[in-house]
Amino acid sequence: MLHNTLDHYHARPSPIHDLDPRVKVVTTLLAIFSVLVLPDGAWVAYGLIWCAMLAVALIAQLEIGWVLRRSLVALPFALVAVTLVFTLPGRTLFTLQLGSWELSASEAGLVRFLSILTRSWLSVQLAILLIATTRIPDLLHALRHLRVPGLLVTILAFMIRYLAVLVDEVARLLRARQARSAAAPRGRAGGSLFWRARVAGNMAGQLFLRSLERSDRIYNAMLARGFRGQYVTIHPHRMRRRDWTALGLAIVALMGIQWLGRTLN
Amino acid sequence: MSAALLTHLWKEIVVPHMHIPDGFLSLPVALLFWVITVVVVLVAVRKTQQQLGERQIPLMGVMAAFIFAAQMINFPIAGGTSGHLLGGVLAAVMLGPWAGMLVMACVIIVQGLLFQDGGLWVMGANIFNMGLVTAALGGLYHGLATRQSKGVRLVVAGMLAWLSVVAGALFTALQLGFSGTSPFAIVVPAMLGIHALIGIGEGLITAAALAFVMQVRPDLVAVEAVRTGGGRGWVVAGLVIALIVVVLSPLASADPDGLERVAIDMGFEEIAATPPYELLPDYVIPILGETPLSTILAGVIGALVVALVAFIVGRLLHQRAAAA
Amino acid sequence: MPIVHDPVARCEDGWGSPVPDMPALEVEGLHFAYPDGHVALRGVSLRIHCGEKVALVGPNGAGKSTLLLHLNGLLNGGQGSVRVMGMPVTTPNLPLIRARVGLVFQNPDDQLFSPTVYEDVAFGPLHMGLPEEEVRRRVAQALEQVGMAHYADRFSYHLSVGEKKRIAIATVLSMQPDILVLDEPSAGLDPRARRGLINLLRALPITMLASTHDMLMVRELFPRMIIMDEGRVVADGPTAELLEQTELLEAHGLERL
Amino acid sequence: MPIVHDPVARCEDGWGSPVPDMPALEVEGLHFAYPDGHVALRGVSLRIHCGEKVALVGPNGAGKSTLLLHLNGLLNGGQGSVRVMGMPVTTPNLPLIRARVGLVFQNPDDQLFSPTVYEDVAFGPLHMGLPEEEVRRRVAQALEQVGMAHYADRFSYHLSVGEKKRIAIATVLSMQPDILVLDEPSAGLDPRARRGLINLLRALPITMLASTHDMLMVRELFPRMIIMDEGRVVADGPTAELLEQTELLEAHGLERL
Ligand SMILES: Nc1ncnc2c1ncn2[C@@H]1O[C@H](COP(=O)(O)OP(=O)(O)OP(=O)(O)O)[C@@H](O)[C@H]1O
Ligand SMILES: Nc1ncnc2c1ncn2[C@@H]1O[C@H](COP(=O)(O)OP(=O)(O)OP(=O)(O)O)[C@@H](O)[C@H]1O
Ligand SMILES: [Mg+2]
Ligand SMILES: [Mg+2]
Repeated sequence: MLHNTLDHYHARPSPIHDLDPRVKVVTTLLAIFSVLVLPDGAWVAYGLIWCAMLAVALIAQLEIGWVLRRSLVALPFALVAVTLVFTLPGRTLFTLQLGSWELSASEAGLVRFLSILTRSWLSVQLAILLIATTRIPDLLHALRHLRVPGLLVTILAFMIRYLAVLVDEVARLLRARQARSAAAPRGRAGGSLFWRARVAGNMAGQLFLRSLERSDRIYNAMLARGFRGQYVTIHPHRMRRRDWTALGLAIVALMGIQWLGRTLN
Repeated sequence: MSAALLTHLWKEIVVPHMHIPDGFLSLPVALLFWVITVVVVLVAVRKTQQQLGERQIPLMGVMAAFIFAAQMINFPIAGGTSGHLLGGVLAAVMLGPWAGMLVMACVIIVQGLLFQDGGLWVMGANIFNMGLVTAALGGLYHGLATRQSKGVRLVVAGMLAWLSVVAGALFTALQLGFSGTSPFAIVVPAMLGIHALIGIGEGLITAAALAFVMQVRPDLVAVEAVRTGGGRGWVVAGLVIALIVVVLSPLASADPDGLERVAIDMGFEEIAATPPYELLPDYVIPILGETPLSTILAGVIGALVVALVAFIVGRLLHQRAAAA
Repeated sequence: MPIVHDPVARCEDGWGSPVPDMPALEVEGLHFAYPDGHVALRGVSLRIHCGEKVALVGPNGAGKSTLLLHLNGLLNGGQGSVRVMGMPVTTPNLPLIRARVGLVFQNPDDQLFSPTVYEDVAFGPLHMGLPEEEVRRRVAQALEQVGMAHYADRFSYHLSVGEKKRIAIATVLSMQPDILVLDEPSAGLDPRARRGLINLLRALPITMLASTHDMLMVRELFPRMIIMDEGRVVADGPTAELLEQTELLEAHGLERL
Repeated sequence: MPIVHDPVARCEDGWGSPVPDMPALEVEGLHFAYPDGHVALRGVSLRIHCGEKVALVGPNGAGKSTLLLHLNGLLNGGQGSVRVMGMPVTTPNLPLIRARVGLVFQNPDDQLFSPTVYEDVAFGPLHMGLPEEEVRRRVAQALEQVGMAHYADRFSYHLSVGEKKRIAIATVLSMQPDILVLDEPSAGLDPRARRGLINLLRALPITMLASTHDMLMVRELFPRMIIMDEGRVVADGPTAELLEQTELLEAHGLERL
């Protein structure tokens, strides 16, 4: 059930998919960083980064429409920053009459608000690009190679594996509750707030116990296959010349955009 | 706006959001919290390994998946809103604070990395707000409540869960304020107000889940079964967070300019490249309406936290006296 | 075990007036695709009369569970229509429909989410807003029907699969449904528990539709059988006759045994 | 599907010297109580020879799974002894024992814990400390044996139950065990997948002990059958003979079918 959410990745024969995952992780982090350090109102640089991102997405044969749709996930958070438009001092653009209050929008506020929004939107798209061109197991390998503590990466791998199982389990529990959420022809259905909360808590408790027992069974399965405390895996990734080239190119491009964007602003 | 649209906005936009995306925090704030978080998470990895040994891998992995899945469990409250679980206190109560922190960190990493729910450079802050703060408050439970009667334990767990949501929201708001993304005077009371409501769901579900486990597997949550030494350190950490909430939330509503001044004094304002705010004459708080309401709410929050802290300190003194 | 339910299956419309010879379930031209685009139902039509006991068989992935979930509106949104006791399954009708159709899931662990057996069986009646008296009466009666009256205070968590299965059926019987819909009722039971289940289902005088892989149970319990494959009904008729058609069975991944 | 495993089950002691007619598994007077005090085994003794395929049947809660967990030392601490290929199951021997006894759990989701099929099948050989070359060879061979060679790069969570079951068996075959121990291998499979599994198990020339409720599979696949109930072995003999003793079967919650 979760599977389609979990898999943004679709195998495609593109040079981007083929890159070493470490290169993709590092490039993504650098690209987001370079977006974040751009000053407010650096529209040209924002535009350049967006074009570069589109180019990569095209090379990777991603559906641009899908990337754009997904990139809206963080948009609701904009609500937090929208107040800037009315609180920063600056040239007044327009005023809103809300009952007895007068809200005046300032130019500086608007620029800052839009800049925050744009930077956030670009960052989300870059993160999507990473996840859409890298398989989750490769991503985990990359983290391991990039010196994230191995224990943490292994725990993450277990978590991702069992996400699919447990989310399906929750979905079935919720469905069972829904199936019995009936009403009599007359009478008020639903029960009290506390009762409903208790049922939800029972479901969480139920799930907790089952997860705990499952972790026991998994541990047994690991022992049965010779696990003795040290987690061993095959590390399949090796940096090739083209991976280094891609990384170099990306860094040069990002620095170029920074310079160009700042001088043109 | 139609009622349906309002309900939708409330459900989809306001309720779920404590996951900060990239771009909303200034780099110094984001990096500062990355540093704090990395240190704490590394300690947590080490501590849980000491306590659990080789069982750590499957247990922490499956428990993190459990919290992620449990966040989907909802129950209707009223008017189309639902109660949800964040899970930090639940994890800390069931598994101990260090394991709770590790589990929550994994949940937030996966949400950010795979689902873009929360950004990458701000992930440190997100883990701090939703994982470390909440699990540390859960640690208070181990320090104090385990020796009480069942009812008291449930009430304490529920209140801590509620407080953890409020505290997480407060830290989120403060980070946003220091980053110059939103004026303190608006973001702090708004976040606190909304999450004081959301936290009710958290409190109820946490207490009910704990009650379920106490009833069905009392061996798991018995005092001696608690896997961590929930020592005095956790009590201190939890109390500090509770005190921060109690001091800052009324302050934020009653004297919002105070925080503004702190930000300026600390030099954050230049880093964030924002000029000092000119506050709205009678500033409006989204959702909550005008200031008096948010002040009242902050007062209520303060009072509740004070009550909890007083209760806990009282118990602590009582135990000291009994032990002596 | 004594059966306290009304001796004949009720045949009345959704509002309580008796209608002779009304179909209990009517599905017409039902199409359904999951959000990921996977088409699970491609035009399913069937009609089941009051008091009939019908088996739904077919290979893994045939769409059986998907169909069952439509019967009380847990899935919807495709083309086609579903009517339960004459009522169309539409959003405003859902709470009433769910009181009419009792759905028992394959895995009893999915169905039992309360700490005690009593609370689980009481969930449906409580949610329907029935008075406490009536709830108690119904819980006692449902537990009696499945032969587990003395289990009320046990924790469902500790029960065996067979016991859990019975309780799962009780959680639905306490809502006094007109139609019992079961998804793979005999899966995971040991022979003794399976025998108990078959006897229980035989004794319940309710309209019944059960998806299953257990062909022996089909032969024993269900006079009528519907075969599904790839989202379609490929055969529908008396069990004894269909089980003779070896080719038909084989073509759809079934075995006569 | 081609079978690449050695054509005859090996009969050598734990250190590799061939011993004719040595029992592969010897359990003697095994008692076991779970930490909560529940006594699950009350003196189990049995002996299984190299190359034998034996079914372990009995009602829910008989202690079958508990016994199987003793066979590679996942549970221990009660009275009695267990010997595998002549080696006693004791802590210092555990790594060797676990390479000898391949345990397949009932629920493949508990067994497949790695992100990809490849990593899962490689887990055992890697933890045995084999060189990478050999690991790759064994993974390829094990996947070949269960007919899933092209699944190596798939994510485990995408697979159907039947596919997961096969992969779970492959994770154990890659360790090239002498004895395959299976807990309810056919549970939850549809008739077609079940048939595939039976053919696979029939073709594997390894000593095999399988706990199951599927009496038809027992009849088809296992010449010898052991009946457990309440923590004891209550019958042990040729399947065909035991299946004739209706009273015996009935007394222990079984059915001939
Ligand atoms: N949530 C879902 N999202 C996408 N596809 C799904 C989902 N649930 C089921 N499917 C697919 O729909 C098809 C029908 O599934 P369904 O569960 O109805 O089959 P079934 O006949 O009940 O099989 P089984 O005998 O294994 O229970 C299958 O191909 C399945 O993979
Ligand atoms: N972890 C445990 N703690 C306490 N008791 C247990 C535990 N696991 C099993 N038992 C009990 O031990 C007995 C034997 O259980 P076991 O799982 O071995 O039965 P089984 O023969 O495999 O049954 P099934 O056919 O249902 O799988 C049962 O009564 C069971 O309730
Ligand atoms: Mg199904
Ligand atoms: Mg078992």
